Amino acid sequence: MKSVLTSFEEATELVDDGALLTFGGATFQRAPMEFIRELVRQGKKNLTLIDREPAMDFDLLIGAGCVAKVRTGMLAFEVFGMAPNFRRKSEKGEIITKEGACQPIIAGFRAAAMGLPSLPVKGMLGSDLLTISEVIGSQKQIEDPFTGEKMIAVKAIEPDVAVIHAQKADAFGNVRIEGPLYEDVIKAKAAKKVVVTVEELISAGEIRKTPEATTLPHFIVDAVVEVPKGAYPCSCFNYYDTDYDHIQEYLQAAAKDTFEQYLDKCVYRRESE
Amino acid sequence: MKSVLTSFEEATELVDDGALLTFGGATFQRAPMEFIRELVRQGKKNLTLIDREPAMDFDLLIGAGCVAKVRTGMLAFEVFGMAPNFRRKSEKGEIITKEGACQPIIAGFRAAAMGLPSLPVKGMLGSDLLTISEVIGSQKQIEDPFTGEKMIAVKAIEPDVAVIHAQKADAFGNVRIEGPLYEDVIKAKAAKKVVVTVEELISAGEIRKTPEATTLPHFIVDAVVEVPKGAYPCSCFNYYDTDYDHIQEYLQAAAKDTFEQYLDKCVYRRESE
Amino acid sequence: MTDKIATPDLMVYAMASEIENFNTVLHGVSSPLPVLGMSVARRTHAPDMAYISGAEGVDSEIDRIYPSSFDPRLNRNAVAYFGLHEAFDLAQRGELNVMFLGAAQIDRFGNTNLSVIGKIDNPKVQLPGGAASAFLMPITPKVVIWATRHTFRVFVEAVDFVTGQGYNNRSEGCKKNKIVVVSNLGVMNFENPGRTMQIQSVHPGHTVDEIKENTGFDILAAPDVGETPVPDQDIVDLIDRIDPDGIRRSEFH
Amino acid sequence: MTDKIATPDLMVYAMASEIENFNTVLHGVSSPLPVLGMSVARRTHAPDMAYISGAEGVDSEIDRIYPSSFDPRLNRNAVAYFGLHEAFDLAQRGELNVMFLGAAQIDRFGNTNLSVIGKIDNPKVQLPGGAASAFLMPITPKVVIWATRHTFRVFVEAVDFVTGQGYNNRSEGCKKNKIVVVSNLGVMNFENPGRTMQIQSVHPGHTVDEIKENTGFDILAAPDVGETPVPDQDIVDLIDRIDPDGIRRSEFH
Repeated sequence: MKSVLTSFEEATELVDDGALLTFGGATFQRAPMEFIRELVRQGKKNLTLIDREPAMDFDLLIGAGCVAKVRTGMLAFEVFGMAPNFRRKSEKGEIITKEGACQPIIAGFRAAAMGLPSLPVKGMLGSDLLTISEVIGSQKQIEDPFTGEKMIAVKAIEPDVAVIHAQKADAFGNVRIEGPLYEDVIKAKAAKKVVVTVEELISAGEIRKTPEATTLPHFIVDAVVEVPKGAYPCSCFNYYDTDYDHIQEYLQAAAKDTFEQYLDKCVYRRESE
Repeated sequence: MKSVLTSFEEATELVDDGALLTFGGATFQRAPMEFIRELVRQGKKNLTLIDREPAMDFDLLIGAGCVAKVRTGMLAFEVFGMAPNFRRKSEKGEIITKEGACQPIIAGFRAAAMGLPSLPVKGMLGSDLLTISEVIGSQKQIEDPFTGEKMIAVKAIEPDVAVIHAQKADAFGNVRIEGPLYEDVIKAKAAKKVVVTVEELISAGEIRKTPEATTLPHFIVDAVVEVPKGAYPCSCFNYYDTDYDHIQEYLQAAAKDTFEQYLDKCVYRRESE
Repeated sequence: MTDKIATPDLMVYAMASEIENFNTVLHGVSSPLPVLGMSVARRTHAPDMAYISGAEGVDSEIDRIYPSSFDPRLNRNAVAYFGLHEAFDLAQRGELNVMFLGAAQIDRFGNTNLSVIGKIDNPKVQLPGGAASAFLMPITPKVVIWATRHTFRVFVEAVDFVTGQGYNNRSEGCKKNKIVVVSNLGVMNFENPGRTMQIQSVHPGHTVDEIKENTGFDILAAPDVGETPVPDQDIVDLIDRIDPDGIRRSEFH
Repeated sequence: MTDKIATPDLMVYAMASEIENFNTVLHGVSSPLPVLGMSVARRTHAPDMAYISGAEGVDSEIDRIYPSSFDPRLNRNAVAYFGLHEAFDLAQRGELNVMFLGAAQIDRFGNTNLSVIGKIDNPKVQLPGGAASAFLMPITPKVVIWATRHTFRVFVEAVDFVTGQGYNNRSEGCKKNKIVVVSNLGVMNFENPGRTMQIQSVHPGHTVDEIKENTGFDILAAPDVGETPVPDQDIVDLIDRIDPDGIRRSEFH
């Protein structure tokens, strides 16, 4: 094992303009928000974002102008409603929206994690989402070679970088995600590079006490960055809950056309005049 | 949740003559040996056994005349050498041996666990094992629908019953496997019925304290039987180590043509005259 | 009729009633009504159901809901974690019995739209997306669609985009499945030879005619159309206890 | 030449030498020599290798080996568990660098047989089976075959059954890979245009001629054929400490 402990700046250098990214967590839970704010601060451009059910993580990057394309199963703010920047830019044609469905997106990650060019799934037949996916080239109808059953082959999704916020890791990249895992382990295995931001660094000795608690072994992790409160305002199980008030503040800013002020205050941390 | 706590006798009734079975564990680790001895005592017949790398579990059932067909990646006694009953009966043509390779067997279980009729794998090309698998109908060369890459589709393997020995479970079938999992979770999801023998019953309240430690949730488990020392002479991590002396005793009995006496002593527990 | 029961509570109860004991049931994102419905079912007529949360907990004690249906606090005292990809595998095996899904538009055949108002490549309104709809609708034995605004803009002659498959010509799968629609006005099913939407029951205080007027296609009434069953006060109290902040009412604004 | 080093120890050291630092390496079943080789490599020239055990532990402290290579005591102080199906996924991604495999027969092209002596449907000797060979040989950048009995019965003109693929016409995959054979007499590779087995080094006390006499086909000697490097005493001591019962010698009886 060798140390992959990295500074915030070095870790964000793994993300090139135009990269295909996915993030850990789901909606308002354990998204790597501070890393995302750093991507905004660094002015990353033309990113393609892909995930099953993201929320503020995607919308913030979209709102800050970092994103060219989005592919999700659903992108909204749960009971608070639509994702404001996603909706606005998508309707204006300022971003390209390729809607998927949760299972094909998960299956695409799984295919890449398994080292397969594609993976079959059921369902999808009769949905216009299948039609547009066939046009895009991400899904194809096939017949199972044994049963002849109609299946949908989903093309592997191999993100350039998967960014995951976790509770704990050692300096070598042995990572402990606590509570719900979502598809984080699958995403990490699928991606070319894996950046993990953590609430807390622990020693390898501590990791060795409960190997069954390690969710990502070091050899699939490229960078570990210590970022306490790194998921805020999303939750980080065992550390803090979602700050739903902050999320509503975000939505109000977007609704009132004061999103730039939100960015200044909460992302760039510029003094307001 | 409803109780699936079962007597040993009821649990073995889930195994019909002629059934397709797989077992938890690998070689001498956490095989469900006491359940297997009960299958012998009940005189089960014409079983088909499938697993990646079994050892004494398969050889005992074969030696006791319970088995018609075997499909494995490898069946041997690790450094102790060949599996004596498997070798003898296979060479005499008394059992049908369909050799697989580890990955296609795992992939077959995974396909069934995922609800897919088949799953692609890499490798295999150029091996005579692929040729015979194509004759048997368990593997087929395909081309990936996106890349055209040559792949091997492996037909799903859905055992009638998966029998797994675990450390702990509650009466509802929430199961904790400690230490290496092998493919036990995959096998349980793949099988039509799942029988779990456990060292120790614990309460659902205890299970609820660490849900992350539950490896099989109740809704995929059909029967739980309390069987302390249920893996003996194989190991059960955190409970007991492999009794390598006993395994050598077994091999000596098979070598000296005193296997019937071994069965009397260690399986039927008949008094020797 | 008992005291007037609020519409969200009626809907929760109607959704709970679609679950049978021993069913394996999943809810997804943004699903306060399904979470409440599943919780009510498990504490009343379906104590042995397998409850799989979108937050990944199995058979958790849902003592409170949150604005996110993935909030890990929903996993309190779970017996296990079960990831969405595992639940989807279960669905592919035919072992997920009931799923709850939303709809921004729904047509007479049960096709739902959660993708776009207008054209997919030139959206008038970019909707959030269908999540698991396109995957689960053809393969899940029972799909319960909830719709909090029963108007002719939601219950439309033809959806702008088929996100989730109803009994359409291209989806063989759905033809075997049961689809139930629970709206703020009534409960609809498709239990007739043509597999078109019909009114199964009308919520207290509403009428068949009111539903027809607010539906953008010619909706039938089932021959045995009746009134939607009303929850007892202890169930209403239970719903209130689990959702003291009234999160369930957020979709009704 | 130093003091005489026992053959199993020489083989362990030769196998360890095939691992480079930062390699991700897996061993399988019935593998005392690979376990020892990986342990030696990790404690000497490859401290940063990723060690994946067939017993599922990652980077465990191997303080002792057991008759089973899956013994969970091999996972002592592991940093993680990593299942075989996960390791196989890694192999499919091309990220498993080195694998150790056995052979009951091997031919000049590196094809191995672990399946049967005689015919597959009428075995003279039913062998245990190839385990991961057929899967891993075409897709793993470096495959190390160990063979404890270098005789013309093992190093054969043609294997009775191709379990693991060498540089055969039907396996494109292998053509890119490196195959190394470590026997009780020497180390062989295929680093020549015809991709046929050649002697890379001879263990101390043995000769090229001895290897040729004990090989069932016309084996070449590499132009730079030399003597197999001998481990230092501290490495021999390390091997002894990890295997005090001499389990590594079991394959040599």
